[in-house]
Amino acid sequence: MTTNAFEAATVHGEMFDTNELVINMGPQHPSTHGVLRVVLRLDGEKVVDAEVVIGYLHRGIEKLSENRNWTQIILLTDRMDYVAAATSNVGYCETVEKLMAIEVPRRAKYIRTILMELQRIASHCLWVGTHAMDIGAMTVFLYAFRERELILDLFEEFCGARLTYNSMRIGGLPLDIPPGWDKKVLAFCDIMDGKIDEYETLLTHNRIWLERTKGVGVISGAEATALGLCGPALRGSGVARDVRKDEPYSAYAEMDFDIPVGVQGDTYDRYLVRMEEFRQSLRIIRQATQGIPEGPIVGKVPRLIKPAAGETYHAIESPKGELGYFIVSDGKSTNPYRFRVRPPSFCNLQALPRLVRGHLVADVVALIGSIDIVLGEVDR
Amino acid sequence: MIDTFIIPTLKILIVLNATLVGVSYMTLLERKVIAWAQSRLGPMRVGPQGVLQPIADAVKLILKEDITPSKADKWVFTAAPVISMVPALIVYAVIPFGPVVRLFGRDVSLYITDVNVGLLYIVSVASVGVYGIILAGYASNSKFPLLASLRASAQLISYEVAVTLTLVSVILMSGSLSMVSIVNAQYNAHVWFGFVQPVAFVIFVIGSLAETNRAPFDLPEAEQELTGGFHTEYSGMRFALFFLAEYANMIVVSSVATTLFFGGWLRPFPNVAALHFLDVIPSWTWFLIKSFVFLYLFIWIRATLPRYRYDQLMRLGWKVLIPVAILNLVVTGIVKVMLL
Amino acid sequence: MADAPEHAPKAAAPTGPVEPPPPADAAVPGYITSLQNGVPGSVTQLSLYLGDWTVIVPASHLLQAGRYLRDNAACAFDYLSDLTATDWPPRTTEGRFDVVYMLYSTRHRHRVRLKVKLGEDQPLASVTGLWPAANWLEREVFDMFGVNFTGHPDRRRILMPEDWQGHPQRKDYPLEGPGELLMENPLDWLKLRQAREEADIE
Amino acid sequence: MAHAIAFYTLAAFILGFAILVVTTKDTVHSVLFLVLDFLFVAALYVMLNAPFLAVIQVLVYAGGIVVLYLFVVMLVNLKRPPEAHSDPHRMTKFGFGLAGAVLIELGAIVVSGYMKAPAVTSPAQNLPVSGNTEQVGWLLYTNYLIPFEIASMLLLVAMIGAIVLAKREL
Repeated sequence: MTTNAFEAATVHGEMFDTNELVINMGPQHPSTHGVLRVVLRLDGEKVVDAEVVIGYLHRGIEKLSENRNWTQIILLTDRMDYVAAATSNVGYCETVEKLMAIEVPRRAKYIRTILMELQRIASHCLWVGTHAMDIGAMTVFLYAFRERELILDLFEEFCGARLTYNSMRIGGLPLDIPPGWDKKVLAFCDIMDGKIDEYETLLTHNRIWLERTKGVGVISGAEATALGLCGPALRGSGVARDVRKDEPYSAYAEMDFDIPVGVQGDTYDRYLVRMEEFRQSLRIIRQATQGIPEGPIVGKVPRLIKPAAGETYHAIESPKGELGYFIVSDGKSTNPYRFRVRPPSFCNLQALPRLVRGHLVADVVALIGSIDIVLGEVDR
Repeated sequence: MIDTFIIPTLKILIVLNATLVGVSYMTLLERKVIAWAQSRLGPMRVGPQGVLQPIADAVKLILKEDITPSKADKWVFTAAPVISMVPALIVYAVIPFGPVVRLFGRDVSLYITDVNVGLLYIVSVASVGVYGIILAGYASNSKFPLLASLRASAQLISYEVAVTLTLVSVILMSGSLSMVSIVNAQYNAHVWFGFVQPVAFVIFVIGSLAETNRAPFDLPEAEQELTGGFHTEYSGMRFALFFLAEYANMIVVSSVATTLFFGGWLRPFPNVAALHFLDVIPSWTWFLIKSFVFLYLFIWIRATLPRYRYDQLMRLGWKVLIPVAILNLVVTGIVKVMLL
Repeated sequence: MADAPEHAPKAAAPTGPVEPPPPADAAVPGYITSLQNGVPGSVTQLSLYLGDWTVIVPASHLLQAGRYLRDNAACAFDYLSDLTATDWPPRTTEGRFDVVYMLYSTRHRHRVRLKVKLGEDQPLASVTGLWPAANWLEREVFDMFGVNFTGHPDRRRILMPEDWQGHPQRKDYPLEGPGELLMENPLDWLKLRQAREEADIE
Repeated sequence: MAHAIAFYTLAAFILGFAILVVTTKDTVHSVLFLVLDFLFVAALYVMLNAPFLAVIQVLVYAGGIVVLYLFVVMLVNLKRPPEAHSDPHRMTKFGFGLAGAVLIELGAIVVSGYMKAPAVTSPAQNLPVSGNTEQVGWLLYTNYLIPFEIASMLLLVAMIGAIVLAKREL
């Protein structure tokens, strides 16, 4: 929210300027994936420069969290990346567990892993649907939502909610999995296998899809790293950076999976990386579901959660990228002294002006889709 | 009196009404077909299987408030939807739905008129339809519609060239510009032109997708990029007119494709006497069936393909379709001269 | 806001984070010793807590230390994963802010945390030249804490509206309401709100 | 009789729109009146039994060329104040003089036309083909072949020139 952008849109935006056209994309726009505003400076249809204006969904979750007790915050983390709420829950709980040195039982770790990977598939479903829709292939959108629905059903059975789950507790889980749930998860994996092929049939070798995504928004690995891109957007540029492998958390150390990386660093590679992540996630879910150990689901947690004074940073791999929590406890009050989220969408969105420069208006929506942002997380 | 005035008036009324009803049911068909492609049901609430949905839509659109933006060019803003609708309708004047038939003891032709420049008439009237889109974009006094109208005019003009060139190859085959003569020429040639002119046919289909702003060439109304394109600022019945014009144009294009490439009202293998029993089905039904196949193809493509980008669209038009169409035309001419 | 002690947290306000020095037997990682040798005076304090190494750097040495950590082959911290700040209003001697840099090396897969202690009006050199990723992160810290980054290419508010008063994540900023303006002059705030509403209607 | 009424009505419309084209303030409106004018001229061609010419008139002028005009007019800066449009070097007297000369020339043509014998027989009547389109084609590729070729050469040159001007970095 800046005067610069505003002035650009009004003062500069003389409607019939033959040199430059300033276009305000959003905050109400069908394909900015929320209340994102992009001020585009166009030469014809070519983007000369872009400015991203955010903050429309700012709810001050960091500030709020500093005034809530440690358990209440779990609920707030749901509201950040609302298409992958369980992942945000886990990230927060693990950070607090690290602060309090709580040992989480293996069973809880396995179930968390399953939930997070289901969540990754759900989030990627939403991504592939909206990304394809932005490029005009609307059928994929409905196919992907069909499968996302199955995951939401699984979540509903597990915790009763479909979007904002509040499904973790510090030290473990609130509930054990319902009987037979693991069978359903495995059945879902079998269904999903075929459905991924279905999306790929519609897109991967489609000539129009190739033309629209290949060579669009190319970014080298070094530049992507410097710009702070994370998750599939970074891996699409060939940097094999995945928190699940590099700094294993939950049960990922015991899982066998691969990290797909791209070569060119264009939209198509980012697409391929995510498509492969679908399959890797299924692989992890299968391993974890078949190997859920018996045991308790909550570790030894004191009745009053009040970590000793100290600070820590803990990151996990959310579907969007590195989701980090930096939490400072003063050891005196029952709420965190400082609660900071490192939102992957925020850091990815930062690269948008760099990616769109020199491309056409139509590529802007393709690129917004390809970095996969959730505005709830960008603005917090 | 009856022959010169009443019968033509009746024909015009029938065709107009049938077109408008057809257009509104086209929207339902599209929603249903796409819904089936996407494993959902589509409209189901109004009437059994949602068959009354178009009527409900029409009522809704008529009752909706017509908003004119305060900074719009009011006259042009109002005229634009009409300008795009009228050419879409008057094209039907020369489309032959069937041959001359005996009806109530009178020879009645199943077309409104047969002018000897019929095909050119269609092309030229269609070219006027561009104004609706350009003016809508201009008059809205808004940036997204303006960008969309620029895209639209560039797209329509470019693809018109390719489409017209394919029409010329058909004209070479038939030796006439009259729509009725083209169908008769296919009867005399014992083959539908679609089979002798496959290249022209493919270019025609691609070009007509682009000319009717249909996916994958629906750039002027690309919702994801231009928030709805040239009709962003339109609401109510004016918006509906644009919508109807698009579907009316689709029907026109399908009818033209049927007439030029698939024998119009002719039944399959019109010269094979053994298939004479097919004549039980009236000629206009054959025409409608064939047109329906094209319409279905249009919808199918929309459900399947992503959208082209503006520069790719232009490249396809100018660097692929037009050269191929010219080549096809030259080859057709040479073959025609050699054979005669 | 600093001069509004009546709104400062009541319960004995903490004066800073616990930065336990590493135990004597802990092996200091190579990149830290390398930094200590490469940029003398850049490490004022070391801390190890829960396995995270924190290096406290004086504000004057931040850019040098950052460049060394990024470019030195043994360190190769090419990825700035996070940049944030913490506010400790009662801490007057070392400055109220901790500006924290989470660094990561995609090559060596190790992490380090840099921390700069900063007074309220003290400027801090921007690290956007080293890690472009810092651009928005520094803007957010500026927006939320009012840390003055010098040499930032585009120093504006990012999440809050441009005309917002105050810096919401400071500890003395009230949790609810429109901020210090309401606290001090409620009538002024009402007038301002009315003016804004009228501007919106127009 | 009906023919005459139709002719004069069309002529009135054509003249009316032509006046509107030059008097309207808004350039886009003026281009629109030009389109209407072309459409009525096309109607006139239909009356003169030249449907091919009518259709081509609509296709080429109304549907093609004026769209490009509209393009240009929409894109140039129209929101300038009226002072910006007035040209200090405008040669009003010269303009009126030129217009007068053209008017006299037209008048002379009309008058000399009346003086001469009734119009020469239309060449179409001696052509080996029937049908409007065929006749136009026949004439174009026989009697008027050289002007036709020259015209197409001219257009080609113009097109190349336009491309060169537009794409300097080609």
